[in-house]
Amino acid sequence: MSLLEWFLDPAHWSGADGIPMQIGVHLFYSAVALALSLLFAVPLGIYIGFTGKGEGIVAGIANALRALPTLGLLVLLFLLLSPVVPGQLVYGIPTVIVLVLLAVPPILTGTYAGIQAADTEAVNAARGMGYSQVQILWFVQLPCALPLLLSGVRSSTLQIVSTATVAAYLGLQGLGRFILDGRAQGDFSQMAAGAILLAALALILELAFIAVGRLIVSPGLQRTTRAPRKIVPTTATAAIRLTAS
Amino acid sequence: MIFFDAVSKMYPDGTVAVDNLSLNAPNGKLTVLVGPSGCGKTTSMRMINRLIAPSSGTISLDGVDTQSMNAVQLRRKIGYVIQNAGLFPHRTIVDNVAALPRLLGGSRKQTRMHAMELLEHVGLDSSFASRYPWQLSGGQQQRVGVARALATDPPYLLMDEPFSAVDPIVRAQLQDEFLRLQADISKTIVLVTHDVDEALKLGDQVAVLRTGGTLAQVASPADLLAHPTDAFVADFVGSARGYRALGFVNTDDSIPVTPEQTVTLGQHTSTIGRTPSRWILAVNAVNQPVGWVDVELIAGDIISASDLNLSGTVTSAAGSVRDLLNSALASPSSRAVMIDSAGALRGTVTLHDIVSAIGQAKEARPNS
Amino acid sequence: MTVDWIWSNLPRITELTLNHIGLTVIPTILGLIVALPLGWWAHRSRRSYPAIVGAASLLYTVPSLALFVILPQILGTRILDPINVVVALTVYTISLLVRVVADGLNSVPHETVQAADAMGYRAWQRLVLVELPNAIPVIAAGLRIAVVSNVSILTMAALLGIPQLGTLFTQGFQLRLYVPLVTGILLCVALAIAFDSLIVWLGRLLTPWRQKTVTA
Amino acid sequence: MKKLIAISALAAASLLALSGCSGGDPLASAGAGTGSSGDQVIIGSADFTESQLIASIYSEALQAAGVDVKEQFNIGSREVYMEALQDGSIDLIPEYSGALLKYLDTSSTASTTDDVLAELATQLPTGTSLLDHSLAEDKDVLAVTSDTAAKYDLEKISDLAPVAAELSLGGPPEWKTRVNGVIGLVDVYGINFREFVSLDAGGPLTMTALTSGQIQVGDIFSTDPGVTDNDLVVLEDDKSLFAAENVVPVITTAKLDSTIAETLNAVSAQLTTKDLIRMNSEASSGTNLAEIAIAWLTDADLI
Repeated sequence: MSLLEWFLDPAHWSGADGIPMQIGVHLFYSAVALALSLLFAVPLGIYIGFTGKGEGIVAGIANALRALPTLGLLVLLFLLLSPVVPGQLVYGIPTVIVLVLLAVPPILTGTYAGIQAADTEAVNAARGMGYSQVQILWFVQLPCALPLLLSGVRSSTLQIVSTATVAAYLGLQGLGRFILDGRAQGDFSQMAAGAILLAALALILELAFIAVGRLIVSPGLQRTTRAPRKIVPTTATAAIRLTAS
Repeated sequence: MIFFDAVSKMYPDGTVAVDNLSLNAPNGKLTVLVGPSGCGKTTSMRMINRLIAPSSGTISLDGVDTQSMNAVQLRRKIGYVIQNAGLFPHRTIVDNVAALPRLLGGSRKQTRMHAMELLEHVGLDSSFASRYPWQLSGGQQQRVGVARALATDPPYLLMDEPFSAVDPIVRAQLQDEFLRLQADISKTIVLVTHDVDEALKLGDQVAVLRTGGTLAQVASPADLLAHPTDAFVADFVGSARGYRALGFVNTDDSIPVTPEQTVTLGQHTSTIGRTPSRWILAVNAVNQPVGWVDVELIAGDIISASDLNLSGTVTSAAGSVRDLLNSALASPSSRAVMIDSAGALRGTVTLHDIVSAIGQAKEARPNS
Repeated sequence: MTVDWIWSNLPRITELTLNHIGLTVIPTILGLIVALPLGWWAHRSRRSYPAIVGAASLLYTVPSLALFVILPQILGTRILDPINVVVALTVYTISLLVRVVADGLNSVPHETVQAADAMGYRAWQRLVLVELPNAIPVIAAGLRIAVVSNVSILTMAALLGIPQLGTLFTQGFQLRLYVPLVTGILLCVALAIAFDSLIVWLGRLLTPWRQKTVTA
Repeated sequence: MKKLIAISALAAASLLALSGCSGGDPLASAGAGTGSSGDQVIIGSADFTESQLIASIYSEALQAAGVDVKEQFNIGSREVYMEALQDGSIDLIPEYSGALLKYLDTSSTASTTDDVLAELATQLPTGTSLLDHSLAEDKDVLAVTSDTAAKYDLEKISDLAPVAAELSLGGPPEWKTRVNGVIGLVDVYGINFREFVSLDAGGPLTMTALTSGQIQVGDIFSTDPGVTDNDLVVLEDDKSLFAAENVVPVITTAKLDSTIAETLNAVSAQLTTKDLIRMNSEASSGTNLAEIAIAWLTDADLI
């Protein structure tokens, strides 16, 4: 069966293991992991960015997290949790934990780098004008941090969506199913279809992020008319830290 | 009135930034804190709105100790302008100006309208209102900074090197505009600068601080130039202080203004009569001086723009003796060109007359 | 039991670790070699920057497992050939580094570039002698991320039976043994830290002028 | 000077990397190719412990006989490693006769050891050969917990038919499309489970899913020590869907010589199902597979 035929086969578009369902499950796990990551990383990032406390430690931990092999961690967590966690959760929890560990560093660094990169002059001015700490954070630093924060969330999301495929290794549904099953069944079309669906999903999310960025980041911070030459090394490095991860 | 009473600031590492400063910044006046870097001028200023806490001593606003006030409430009474304006990059110009009034509960419409007025007041076209800070030049941003500081109409204004980040031409322009604005609004202002010329130009009162955070002298600009209290202040105001002091002496009737023979551009050389010297002043159709002409070197039969020597300057009748002297020195004819408020020629003053007028004035004031 | 297992499997662990090092370093270096001209191209042409960088970034979203398995079809290689893993990791490295190289070259101060032009450097001389050296800090920062990611992604190849540290994960899992799992994870992290430090060290060595400015 | 050091260090690092991975040899393999080079025999295995265990026994025995071998274990499912065998990525792999036959000929109905092996010999891909089979057998079996067995009164697979709509079946992903898997259960037994959950080949996922109630019926191996450990009930294959599953080496014919044949046949002659169960249990307690293999070979007087 060719790749095209695989896609055209109506059987692959319906049912509990059809494409729409698998995309839905995939997005569900991704969304849960992203939400948890945001819940954890954004407040922590704000705290670090605002107080400057623990930046070194967090940067180190973030880098170490990046080095943690997803597969090993997933399997270890499964073995550790399987005696204590009942039912379906024994597959879901390790998956979500692994995805969260993966997603936290970019969001965290994006948030605190964004807050620290907020124009110090503007922050000073706000303080001098009589903005309270909370007001400075809310009205000046956070809006200014948005571009970097968003780019952190963007790379986290792409990482989550791409890595959520490993959930299939623990028997969970999602787009990883097509890839793993396709391989186990020697069905190349199914596997390639899984990869294509995933790349398409990532592309759509990427475009969605660009759109969201345009919507919620102030045009004052989107210097689209300026040439990209004005990148100083420090911000470039920060940007890499975010995009790559 | 902002009053410093024996204020000191010592940092935990033992550095003394400000040492026992007592100073009064009177209401409606502009007090300049000036001094070399490390003299504690910025620290002193930032203690007023409690961005920095004094180690000892008190600062009071119209008799109320600032320590007794809530820091945020205190700051809202005091406008604040800083070096690079510190505009909020994510807000449009008009929203930058309207930011604090909005925060204090003003309606969107009201605060924006007021902001537009203020922008006009600081000389910014309304077309700038919807732009973002990065789309403005440094000078324009600084104007917005001033407008924003005035948005809640605070009685006090603190200005931290407000004009230092722009080029000299724009700086002079901003200074002039700001003096006009202050004449209008009469805020109680403390301004920090490292530029002694700016201090002398803007200040009603200038406080010179020396390294180590002690106050060297507080005086009016003229006094400071005429009577520096010690070698440090004398050195700081500069060796050109004798000449600078003339900037605070107004021209008066004691200086004789003589009518000047003029020519106009396009005039035929044959119509020029006898001239008292080689140099003759050219004016335009409304009698505004445009340059000097060397009668011996006119290239053709007609006086054209290429015949003009443009090195001279003009001085207003209301200007200082320094401006007058400068005009005479700059002019190829050694005559200062004086104009009226419309820019039309009033006459010229010879260098000799200016110098003798200065000499007579000094004799009349034996202290100088 | 922990020590026993490690001790009795020491030759195997060593072999897997060496494989892991090779399969990480080679793609990283190959990726850098390919990313340099691509990044330079993106840097030179403002118009193609979004296209090149965007396309490169998109490659990163292809799941590693899928790439490992699809590559033999594209390359005509054998399905268990480690070359597939090398190519896949090279692709990821390129994906990360193209933007980094472009941004690194963009980060070189305009005045420096102009000065080189004014002194009569040819375009390639300017690139090799002025722009690239000055872009090293940024490129090194990107390379650190690439190599650390590669250490981690490579373990996925265990699902295909390519021997490297990830093999300890699948085996540990099948046997329900924690020791190989934890050993594998720790070795991965240790390798990542070692590569990371190596690049930091090389970066410093290649940019002695930066140290001077720090101490001055 | 410093720069020179750095550049040489970089160069040295790359060289080291190139040479350091001679075990995996990613670059060399591009030219020379994995596998079919010279006399080296590459031994593969499926992605479950027992397969690796038997492959280890083959490996140790051949090494002792002076054959140059290379291990490439844990490749994946039959669908993958048979392809690897045919494209020359591997040369030798331990197989299970019935499952291999069903893979090669989905319509085959042979079930006894002899029938299966006879048919298998005709179906084998060209260029590959079977060596002697062993008596050791490891079948796919459907297992349920004793609670489930009691609840639905299950003894044999056909007992599942009336209740299957309420039950989930778990097994390796490839089972979904295999004749001796979901397809066969439908065709031969007429059993349609509520759902099929892709897990692993008789590994910890399936066992956990079974004991935690995630699935009610699991495909596990008859040699799995977990059957007794977890008090599972193995359902009798009353319609012989799962044929005889004797362990048998499959080898690339080109690599086959008398030393290899004699060595592996000697292994097959002694390997029993009991051995497999015991060795699986040793493996799951953490003993090195090579050690288990050597111990068995020593006991069997083969090395």
